[in-house]
Amino acid sequence: MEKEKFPREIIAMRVARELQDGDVVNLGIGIPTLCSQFVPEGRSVVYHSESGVVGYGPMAEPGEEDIDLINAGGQFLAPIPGMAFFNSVEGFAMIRGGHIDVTVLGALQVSERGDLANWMLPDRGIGNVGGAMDLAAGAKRVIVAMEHTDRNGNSKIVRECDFPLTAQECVSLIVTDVAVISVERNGLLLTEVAPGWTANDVQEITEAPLNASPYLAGFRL
Amino acid sequence: MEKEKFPREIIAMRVARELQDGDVVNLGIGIPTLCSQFVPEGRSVVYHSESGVVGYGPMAEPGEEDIDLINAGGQFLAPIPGMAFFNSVEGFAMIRGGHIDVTVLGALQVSERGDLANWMLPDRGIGNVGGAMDLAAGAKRVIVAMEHTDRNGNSKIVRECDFPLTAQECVSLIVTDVAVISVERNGLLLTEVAPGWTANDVQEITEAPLNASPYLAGFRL
Amino acid sequence: MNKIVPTFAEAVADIPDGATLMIDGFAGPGGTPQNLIRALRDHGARELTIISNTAGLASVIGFGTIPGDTPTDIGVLVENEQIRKVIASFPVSPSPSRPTAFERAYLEGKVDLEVVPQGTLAERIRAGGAGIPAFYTPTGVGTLMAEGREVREFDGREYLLETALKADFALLRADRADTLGNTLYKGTSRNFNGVMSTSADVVVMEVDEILEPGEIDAGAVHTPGLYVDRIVKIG
Amino acid sequence: MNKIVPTFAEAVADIPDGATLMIDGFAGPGGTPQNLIRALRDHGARELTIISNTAGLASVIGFGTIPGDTPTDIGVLVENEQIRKVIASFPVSPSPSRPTAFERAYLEGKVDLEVVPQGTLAERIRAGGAGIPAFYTPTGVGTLMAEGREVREFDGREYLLETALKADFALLRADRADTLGNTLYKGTSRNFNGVMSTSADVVVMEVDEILEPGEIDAGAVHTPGLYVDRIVKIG
Repeated sequence: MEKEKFPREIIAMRVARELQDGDVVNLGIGIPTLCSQFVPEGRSVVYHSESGVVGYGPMAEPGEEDIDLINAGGQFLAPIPGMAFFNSVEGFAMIRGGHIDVTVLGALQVSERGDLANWMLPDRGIGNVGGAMDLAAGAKRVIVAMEHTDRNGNSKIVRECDFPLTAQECVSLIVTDVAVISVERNGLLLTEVAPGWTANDVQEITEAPLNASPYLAGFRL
Repeated sequence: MEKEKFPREIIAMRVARELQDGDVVNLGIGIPTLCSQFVPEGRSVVYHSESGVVGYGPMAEPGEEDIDLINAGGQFLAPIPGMAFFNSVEGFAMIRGGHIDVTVLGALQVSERGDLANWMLPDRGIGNVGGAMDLAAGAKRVIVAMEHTDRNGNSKIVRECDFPLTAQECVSLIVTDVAVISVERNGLLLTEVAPGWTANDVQEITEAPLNASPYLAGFRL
Repeated sequence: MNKIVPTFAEAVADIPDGATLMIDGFAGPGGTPQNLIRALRDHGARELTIISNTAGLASVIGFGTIPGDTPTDIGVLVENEQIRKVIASFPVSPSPSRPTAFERAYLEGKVDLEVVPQGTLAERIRAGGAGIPAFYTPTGVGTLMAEGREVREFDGREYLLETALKADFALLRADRADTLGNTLYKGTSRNFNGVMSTSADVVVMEVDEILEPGEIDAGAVHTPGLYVDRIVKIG
Repeated sequence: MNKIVPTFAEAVADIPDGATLMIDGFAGPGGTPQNLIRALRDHGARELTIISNTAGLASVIGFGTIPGDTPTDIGVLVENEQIRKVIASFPVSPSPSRPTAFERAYLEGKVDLEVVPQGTLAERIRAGGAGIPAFYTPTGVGTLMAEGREVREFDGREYLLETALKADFALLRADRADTLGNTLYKGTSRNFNGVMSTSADVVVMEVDEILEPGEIDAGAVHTPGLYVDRIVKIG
């Protein structure tokens, strides 16, 4: 069977299944932003952005953009009933204070202990930390959504991050284009694989050692 | 000439002359509350209360009381244009952060270095600190308005406070029913006296040593 | 995700013995969740730690009270012997001749007390909700409040280290809330309500009016709904 | 006590060389005081330290910008060589192929940079305005941000000690202010405006509309007037 790598939308769809009814969720830039499209029916998720809004809805239609209504990625939002605005100190009090149930973030590297590196490429010598460190340290649950390997084929799931860290031991779940991996006390647990992939196939492109779950299955979508 | 002790209203009037146009002022309970009636014409003073309002006006008329519009003494205020409400953490951020130009407080004792004791009678074994310590530590200028002696005739202006302190070295001016005393680096400077009082008369009822100003005068009212 | 609870009794039914509660009230009835306090008295949970600005004043000295009214305050929980400890800035009556229920219980050794300056109390509660475990403040340096606390100098001035306060439940009073929990307080009754709403595991609000989402302007919301767990309509 | 200043030039005229300024802007033009930034460029004060979320992004990558618009950001102050140092959370372009003026100046060694996590930046500014000299935060533990910082454990978790930030001037953007300085921001443009307004010696606001006292509901005010020193109407 041909090994398939899922597109970004499927990564987002798989992550979206983790979001529970009533969860307050902060979505990072990139694949994480796509998650809101795939929340299972019947679940009502409350979106928080450190730009200063909670309870926001879909993106604004072209021509309806308002510079005073953006998310943390600079995208324009449509106004919906029930939103609340706040300033940056309040927005990060929510994050650091444990009021965000789930944050979904992209990553450059994740270590086997759940260390996250997602803010700086060492080669550039300068980086944008933004709200990443606050989210990684403060959200109740950190889910990483990313491609399994970088553009050169290097594993992004590593024994030790060599890129500058965002936070230590913060990631609880990693969803990639080929696997779903849970960060457990005794290491990484491979629980789901993309069509055509075996546990060994995933391990081959993963630097960190993986424990294959006895219940290893396909992506639960 | 007969020595006269001024009534509370004159103490408040004298303190009110210290309030400058545009000052943000927090008035304590008792004599300090009276100050707002005596602000010199042409000066606009902004009143702050840690109950959660800035820019408040006069007391509410009987029958117009609103339990949602009170000052920190529990008195009912009349609504006026330009007020702003805030919560307790914001109200004390204003105080601690140096945004209150003047606070006028009552006192049990003031020491020659400007230490203030105004929250607890040791005999009672329990006391209400309220916002007094925050105001004494945070306001840019602390003025004490009080009677010169307690009901037993003991000096309230002392070398060392023996009552529990509110804050150290915070008082800059003391206005009593017989004297105006400035707290200077080298001690207490007596600058004004009530009618019929000499510097020696005031010293006689004052435990802490006073330096008489060469410009000693009557109350500037 | 329904936050509306039909009765005050249901809203406090799972408060266990030994719980820590934040209860609003600057000192008067404005902002005090009188209905939730009465429900908690009827519920009967004991050995409670109460974090509040006062330990029950309005019912004794009429602070901020319309003449003739007899507001309920946490004094009823003291009288009902449900309280083990109070953390407050203004714990006793300003008038020694009219002591509160708390003061009598304290002097009899039945309850513990931690007196905290009001601004430090607000800031410690805020810290609990904002993920700040501790902070330095100039308030209380050189006073009884400094006992047992670290003193540290920054830029030549001394400060005390104060730690965060959190609670299992907060019982609060707002003017209006929408069904998502977005809340508006009225006037000076925002006081500790606006802070305690962020730092308890379960935040219970009694409100005069429940609105639909969108009826409160998004820019005017005082407490965003993500902080609020249970809403009970008064009357 | 007149806080209304007729021109942007007058509102920034006394900013000296070497001053520390807080300037709002989450990253896009919403909330950014574009007129005051241009006035500061024309004024020409140099050796400035700027505390801001970014170091000028919108003008390069169009963050939060209506397509076709060309917003002014603090990049113009970099290009005009007025800046000595920037304290920011998002100092460079997310796209290395489109570097900002700041990034070029930084790589040439012409400007200093302190990168601060966004929540820590907001909290440090708040601390500056709230009389808190320092606080502990979980953000940044075990990262480059911990370098040179005290690490301390509370209840079994590690935290970093962070100190307050203050400024000589804040240049801010609001939607409306009354003549007393009571201010309303619009939507997500409240961001750092709502914090920087509390922690600079001189707070300067550009606003779309100036109102009379009472036209803003007292319960809806975002920044009470006691924080605001100068107001300039746009247009």
